[in-house]
Amino acid sequence: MAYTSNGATIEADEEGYLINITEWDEGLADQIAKDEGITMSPEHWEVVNFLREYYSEYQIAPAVRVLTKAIAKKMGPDKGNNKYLYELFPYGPGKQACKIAGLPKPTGCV
Amino acid sequence: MDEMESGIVKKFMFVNRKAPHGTVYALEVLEMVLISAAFDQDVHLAFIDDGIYQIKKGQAPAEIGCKNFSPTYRALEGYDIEKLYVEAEGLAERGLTEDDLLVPVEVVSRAEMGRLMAEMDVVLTA
Amino acid sequence: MSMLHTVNKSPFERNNLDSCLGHAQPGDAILLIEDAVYAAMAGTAMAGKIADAAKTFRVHVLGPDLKARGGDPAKVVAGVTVVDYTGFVDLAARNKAVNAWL
Amino acid sequence: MKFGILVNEGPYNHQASDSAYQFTKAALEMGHEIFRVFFYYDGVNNATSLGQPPSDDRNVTRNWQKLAEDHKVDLVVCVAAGLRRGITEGNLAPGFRISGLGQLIEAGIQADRVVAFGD
Repeated sequence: MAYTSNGATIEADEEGYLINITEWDEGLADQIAKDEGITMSPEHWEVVNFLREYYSEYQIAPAVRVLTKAIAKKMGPDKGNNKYLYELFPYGPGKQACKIAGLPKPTGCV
Repeated sequence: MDEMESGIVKKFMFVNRKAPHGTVYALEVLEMVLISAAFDQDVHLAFIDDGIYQIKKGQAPAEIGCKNFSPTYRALEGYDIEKLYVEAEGLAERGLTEDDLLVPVEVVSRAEMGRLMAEMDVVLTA
Repeated sequence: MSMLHTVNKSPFERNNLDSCLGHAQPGDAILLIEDAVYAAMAGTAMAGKIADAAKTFRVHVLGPDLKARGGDPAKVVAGVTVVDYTGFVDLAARNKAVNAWL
Repeated sequence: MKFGILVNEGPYNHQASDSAYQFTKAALEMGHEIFRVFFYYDGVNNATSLGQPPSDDRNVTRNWQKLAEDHKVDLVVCVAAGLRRGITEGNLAPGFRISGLGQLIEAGIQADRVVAFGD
């Protein structure tokens, strides 16, 4: 499959993860989110930006359990819990938020 | 699926003895280790022989066109994998000290490493 | 309880055997397979080291791999036991874990 | 006794696959159980349906398939290692299945022994 952003065609795999992660920008994130049925709010962006920072530091997309824990550590337990994160990203804060953040599918899918 | 419950907790040790970049083993062992974190086992990582080079600071494989996965070792702590052991003799042979390593580790002698390995239920060396 | 260590590299090419010998505990079983069987053949520069190792560890060599490489099961280093695949399986079953020195 | 087997190398570059097969066959003949054979690294190439070895050589993929047929051995190919190397459902030999690395860790937990073969 592919996304269209600013007139450019951005290639993605069957599940919608970018083929080339360097092609990501914020406009594309809005586009991917829309395809997933999500309207990006500041709360969504907070998680997406956190994931991008995590990736930039560790070169992996975290497993959802690790993501939840890391968010709790940085933003407090009100946000670092499954209920909050699944409300934002119903198909999973790992898989869905990583897709919107333009990252590879999280390591930790067993 | 993230948490795997079996009720059994075994002592696992992943023994790294190959250098990174020249072959794929280091990268794919790391993927194994990250997955093992979801199973709530007692996971140990050992770096001996050329495996010590996997956690050497300053790796920059951009010019060979390969992914730099060395920062991922620093993510292990967040996965609750905190038992990392490096062999003192191997470090010395390679002219390295603990300061050259990009993650906190416990430096142990070869004899201690051997005794540690002997306690394990599952040992996967690569 | 003891461990089984398998080694599959020729000691003339790689340090797997040395590394194994440096970490195995007294009484552990060591099985030489694939290209490591050259270490068990009598008359090589490694023979002394293997004979010494056989005093501390239970050293075995996989017969089919030895024969494949022109080794004579009757002419292995003193103290080394020749086993077949059934013996390999028994060794794996009788020791508490198997460490393959890849 | 339950064995887990790990195969780390491709079928024709290295003896590892043959050693793993001989070990697995011997263990089954002795009445042991093989909990799972897991194919990782280039070991995933054991599962290709596209190999055509010369007729006077062994067929490693076929050997594994026969064990799966005769003894219901669970032959699992790592999805991530397979994707890297082009082993997918489309060219997977019958008798093998693709699954995650967790299947290896599970074998480590459930089997009495894990025996690895590789380079």
